[in-house]
Amino acid sequence: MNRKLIFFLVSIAYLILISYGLYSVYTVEATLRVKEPPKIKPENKIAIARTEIFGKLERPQVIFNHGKHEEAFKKEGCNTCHPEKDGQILFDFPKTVKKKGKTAVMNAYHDQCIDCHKKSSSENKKTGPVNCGDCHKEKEKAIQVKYPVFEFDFYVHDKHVKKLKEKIGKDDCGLCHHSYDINEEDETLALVYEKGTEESCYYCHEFGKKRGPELTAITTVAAKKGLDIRSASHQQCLNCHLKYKEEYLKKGEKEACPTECSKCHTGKYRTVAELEKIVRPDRDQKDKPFIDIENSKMKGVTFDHKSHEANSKTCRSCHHETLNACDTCHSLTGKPEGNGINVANAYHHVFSEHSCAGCHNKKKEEKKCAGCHHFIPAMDVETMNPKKETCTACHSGKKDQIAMPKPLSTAGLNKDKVKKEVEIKVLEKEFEPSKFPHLDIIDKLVKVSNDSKMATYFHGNLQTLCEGCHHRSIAQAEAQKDTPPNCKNCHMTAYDGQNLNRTRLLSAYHRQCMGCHDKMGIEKGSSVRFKEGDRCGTCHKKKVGGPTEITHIKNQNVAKQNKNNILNVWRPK
Amino acid sequence: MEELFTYYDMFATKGVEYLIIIVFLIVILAFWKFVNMKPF
Amino acid sequence: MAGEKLETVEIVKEKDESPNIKNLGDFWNFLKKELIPRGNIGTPFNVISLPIMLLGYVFIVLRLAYGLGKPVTNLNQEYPWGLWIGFDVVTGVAFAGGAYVLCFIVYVLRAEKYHPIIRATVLNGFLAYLFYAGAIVLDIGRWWNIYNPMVGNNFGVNAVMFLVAWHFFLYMIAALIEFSPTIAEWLGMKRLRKILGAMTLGAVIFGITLSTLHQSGLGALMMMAKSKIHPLWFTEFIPILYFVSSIFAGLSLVIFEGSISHKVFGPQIDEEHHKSYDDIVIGLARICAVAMFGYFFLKAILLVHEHALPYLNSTMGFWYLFEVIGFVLVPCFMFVSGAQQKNLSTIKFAAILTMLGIILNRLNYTFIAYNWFVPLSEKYWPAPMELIITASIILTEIWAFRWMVNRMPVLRKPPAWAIEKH
Amino acid sequence: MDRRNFLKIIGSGVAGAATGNLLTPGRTLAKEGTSAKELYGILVDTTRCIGCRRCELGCAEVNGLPIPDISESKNENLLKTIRKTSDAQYTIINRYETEKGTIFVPKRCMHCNQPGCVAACLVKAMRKRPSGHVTWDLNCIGCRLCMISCPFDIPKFEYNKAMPRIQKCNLCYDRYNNGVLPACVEVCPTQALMFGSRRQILDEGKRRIAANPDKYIEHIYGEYEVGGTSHLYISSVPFEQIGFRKDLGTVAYPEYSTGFLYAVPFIFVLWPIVMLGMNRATKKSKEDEGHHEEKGKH
Repeated sequence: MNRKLIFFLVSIAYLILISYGLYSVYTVEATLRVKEPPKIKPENKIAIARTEIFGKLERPQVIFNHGKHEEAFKKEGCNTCHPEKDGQILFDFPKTVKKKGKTAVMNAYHDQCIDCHKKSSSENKKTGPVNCGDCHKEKEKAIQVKYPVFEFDFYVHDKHVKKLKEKIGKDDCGLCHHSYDINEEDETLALVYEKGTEESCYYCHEFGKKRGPELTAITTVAAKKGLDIRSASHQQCLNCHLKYKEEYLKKGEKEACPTECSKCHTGKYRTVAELEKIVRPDRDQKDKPFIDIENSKMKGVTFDHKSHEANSKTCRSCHHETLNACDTCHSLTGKPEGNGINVANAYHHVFSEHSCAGCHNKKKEEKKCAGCHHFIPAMDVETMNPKKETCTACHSGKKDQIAMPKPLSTAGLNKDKVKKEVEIKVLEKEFEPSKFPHLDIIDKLVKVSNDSKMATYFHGNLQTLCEGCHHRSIAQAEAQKDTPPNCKNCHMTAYDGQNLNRTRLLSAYHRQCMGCHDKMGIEKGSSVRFKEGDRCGTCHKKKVGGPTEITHIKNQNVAKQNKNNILNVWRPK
Repeated sequence: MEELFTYYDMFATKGVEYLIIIVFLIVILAFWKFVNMKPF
Repeated sequence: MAGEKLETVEIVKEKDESPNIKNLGDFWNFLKKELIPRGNIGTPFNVISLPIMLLGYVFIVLRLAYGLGKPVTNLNQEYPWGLWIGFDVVTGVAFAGGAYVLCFIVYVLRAEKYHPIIRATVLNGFLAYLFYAGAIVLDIGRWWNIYNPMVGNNFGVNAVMFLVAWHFFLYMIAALIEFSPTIAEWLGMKRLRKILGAMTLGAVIFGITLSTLHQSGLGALMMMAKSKIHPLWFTEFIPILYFVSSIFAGLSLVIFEGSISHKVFGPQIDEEHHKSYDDIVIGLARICAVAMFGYFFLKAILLVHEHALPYLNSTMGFWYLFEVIGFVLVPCFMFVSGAQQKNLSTIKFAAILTMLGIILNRLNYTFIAYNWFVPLSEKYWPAPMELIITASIILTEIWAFRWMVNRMPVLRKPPAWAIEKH
Repeated sequence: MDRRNFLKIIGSGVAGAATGNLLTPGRTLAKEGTSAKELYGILVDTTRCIGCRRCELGCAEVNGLPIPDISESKNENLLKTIRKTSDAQYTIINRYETEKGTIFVPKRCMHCNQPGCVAACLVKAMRKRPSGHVTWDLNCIGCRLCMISCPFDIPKFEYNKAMPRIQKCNLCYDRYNNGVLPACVEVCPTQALMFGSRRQILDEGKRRIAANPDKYIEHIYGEYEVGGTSHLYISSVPFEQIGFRKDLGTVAYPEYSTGFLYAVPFIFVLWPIVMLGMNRATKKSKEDEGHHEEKGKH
């Protein structure tokens, strides 16, 4: 009897479990892909995890509101929390760590935070939490606080120069810029400043990817002092800012000498265009240096340094962190300082941000250039026998003079040879012939080319633009022929049985046209257009017997053809 | 540019498996006794 | 068999003189005589089962006419296999496993103690194959080609399905031979009985080998669904799991079925069998328990081996644990304790739990944990017609079972002339 | 084509059983280079596809499937959802919004070098042709194990027909035999699809990647996946972003079933012997057994 009851209850329990289990299993959502941890706007908050010390955390990280504390300790000053060393506040935390090791650091953190909180609460002031859970919040576990890197661009640089000048009456770059004399015995005297040798902070304060014996020596010292780019720049900037903040506040310039995180780390960066007007820092560099590597095969290049300054955001974007001339580190054979890259590659490497060719290729990816250029394979020194003009464009060998070709114009075009409008009839079975505004496009391209100094310089003559579409067509040869350089001259309508990879006419058109439209961001007639569902219509005007009708007809045919084949008969659902 | 190559240790679990086997061998003794216990 | 009507249990007195059949004519008359239903017809069981069966047959016709898809079944492109394979075939075969396990115990290990139930079990197994595995014909889309694996010139010898098909086919023959002495006794064919009796051991051993292979083979069918079955369930050792689980699946069905048939056909069973019965069930319970114990540890090892531990802490993980603990470990100990206290009701309850567990396990492989990541809209669950057809198949099998038990010396003692010592 | 093969099968009949078809294992051991014949396949350049769905049209036309309406209005709604190939469509185009903008991806049978569906078929209805095409025949019994065994969910079954078929892309096998390109390749307006021997298309794919390393990611989907496929994809974004599974592994799917298959003969030999032995061994211990029963009784 009793046992019967038990069985009954057990079976009920099982029934419930089964039904509930089935329900939940059926409604389970796939967990195949992991989702991004949520990012929050870093409003002067800091995520304290220090995984480089603690490794895997036992408790969730702490989202620390730095802004609040800054507000609270206005009077006391930063050194209440941050350690101070010979008048310079080092912006790291905790103030004092007794000895090495995880636990020591952890305790230091807890002591410094909690003690202070306790203290101020005993003085019954409004203060922060003292219990674990109030700082280590489970729900903030996955949150990422990322501060965008601050870019000390020319605008900011220029501003600092001016301000400091009016402060001290003369411009003293030594306030920020310094170099480290590795041979100096006395540590305190090792930091020296010498005009004209300014470098980027990254030169010494960014570790890891540095080359050359001397520099590595310097960086090791910097590393020993824990002056990576982050702490170095904070120390450098903030100390100075703190020094002058007060008096600017008196003057009523609230924005001057910012000390809050979000003031500098805005995530907003000035574009080249915005920076164009700013005067670049003068490190007595030449305007048009003549680059001529001794006993190199190529003629020298007169390099328009000035215009390139105007077209780049930082010096670093060409010179790496050091502001030396290229050939100091890149010799004909390559040296360790230059990462073993020889001078030819240093200038011509296609995929580097620092080389000429690389940077120019980046430029070619810009909307207005990419239309033509994404079809043209990138060229570097490894390209077999490039045209003579291609090299001489830069390697003129003429010292101190750059022959700027005059802007292109369509004036000289033979109007009856160069059609105003071309009709393409390849698909005329399905569509009306599509009209191709040949001349307008040329004009457009000419305009684009003329707008950019670089384009004007390298395109040279109108023929270059034609080659954007009429690739592989040689001007002289075309001149003699009386037929225009049609696509169908090379691209056959059918597949080439021998070489299936050869582009046939149909795809040649579509890829050329649509590719260009895509790259130049011309919505009309680009494959982006397919989103809106307005597809062939943009280029091919519909005609009777077009796709829709054809679909209909074909459908009937299939149905008919299937009728007499029982096994293949298809029945619509 | 795609995911890095990471070494996947296919034998990572062997140790645990052997542990389970040991546990099993011990438990089976008790269980066997339990099964063959004289019915009361 | 669907035509014939049921009798309540009524004592059939020992047939001491069995029919002597000379030619087909006699046989035909005899069969006609036997086909006539006995006893009263309106028992509740019939009243319920008969309409369901008939309805099922109608639906089967529908399925043949309109194809597999809706409205007959809910199968879709995501779930090619549903209830008919998952339950009828895979689970049904697992339940039929009792036959080969008992044959092993009785004929190979000569544990005479279990001899009284061997015939019922073999008959049960045979019918299970005939009907449940026969259900595959319904599920096969192009059933008119069913002979292709047996006849023709393209045998996919590399296919697991090929093995399974052949093993089904051969095992049915083996099971038939194992059972055939009973039929011979029923028809009173003394010579045939002798011959067949001699063939038994061979048939048994052949049968056991086949069973080992196709029980695991059913698991091996799932091997190439690696990317679809949830990692907790998919391992390279599915075949072994299937084989081991088929042992206690079959035995617990034997316990369950035995307990029922002892109620229904009680009067046919002679005294000493009745006496020994409890002992038999307890023995079976012990075997089940040990098998399940081993199975549980296999599961545990594989869980680690497949690096599947992290998945445990998820909905599927809980479902998995529920299956392994709730339907393997718990019944395992219930079996043991039941055996300890000689308490049949506990054992029966455990048996039922085990069977449920097996069903869940097999269904997990075929459609619950299979393609577990597709949205609910594309998930599969059995359609009513599917269920009814399944039910009607099972009921038909029960009817056939009952018919044979009532006619042939399955539970009751074989005729005197047939009792030979082995 | 179905009918032709069908007749062939009927014609050869049982007699054919002896023609060594049984003796040689059915799995195609196709390795490039070693065999004179090569596997043929298609290289899909997802950066070139413009989602015009002409391939769907051509495919349907050639294979006697319902012609999809690829007109503008229809296209829009269709491309909103991620579709799968169906029993009425061997190939479909999906649209994915990725970090590199809109990407269209044509999907069809991958024609694995070691197809799971072929290994799974018990009547060789699924076959890996010497030319690499994976095709379906009418002697299929419709067990649908191929659907379960396909890592890419390609074979589809006609559930709503009294005489159903398995439907999947066969890389236009009959067209190939007549020396014609597959329909989808034929009609593609941008040559996003390149037909060729696996060696050729693999080389071509690598060449394209090498030529514009910043355009493509350095991975050819299908080069190693599930033991290599004859249908290759190159893309400008990681493949999981355009609906490919990266967790399929590089093991050919048939390999997973070998463990069992190879064990079968051994068991067939060992079991009978072992059990005969047991049977013999237990013979002597008769009274011992009786003893046991005594124990069991009380």
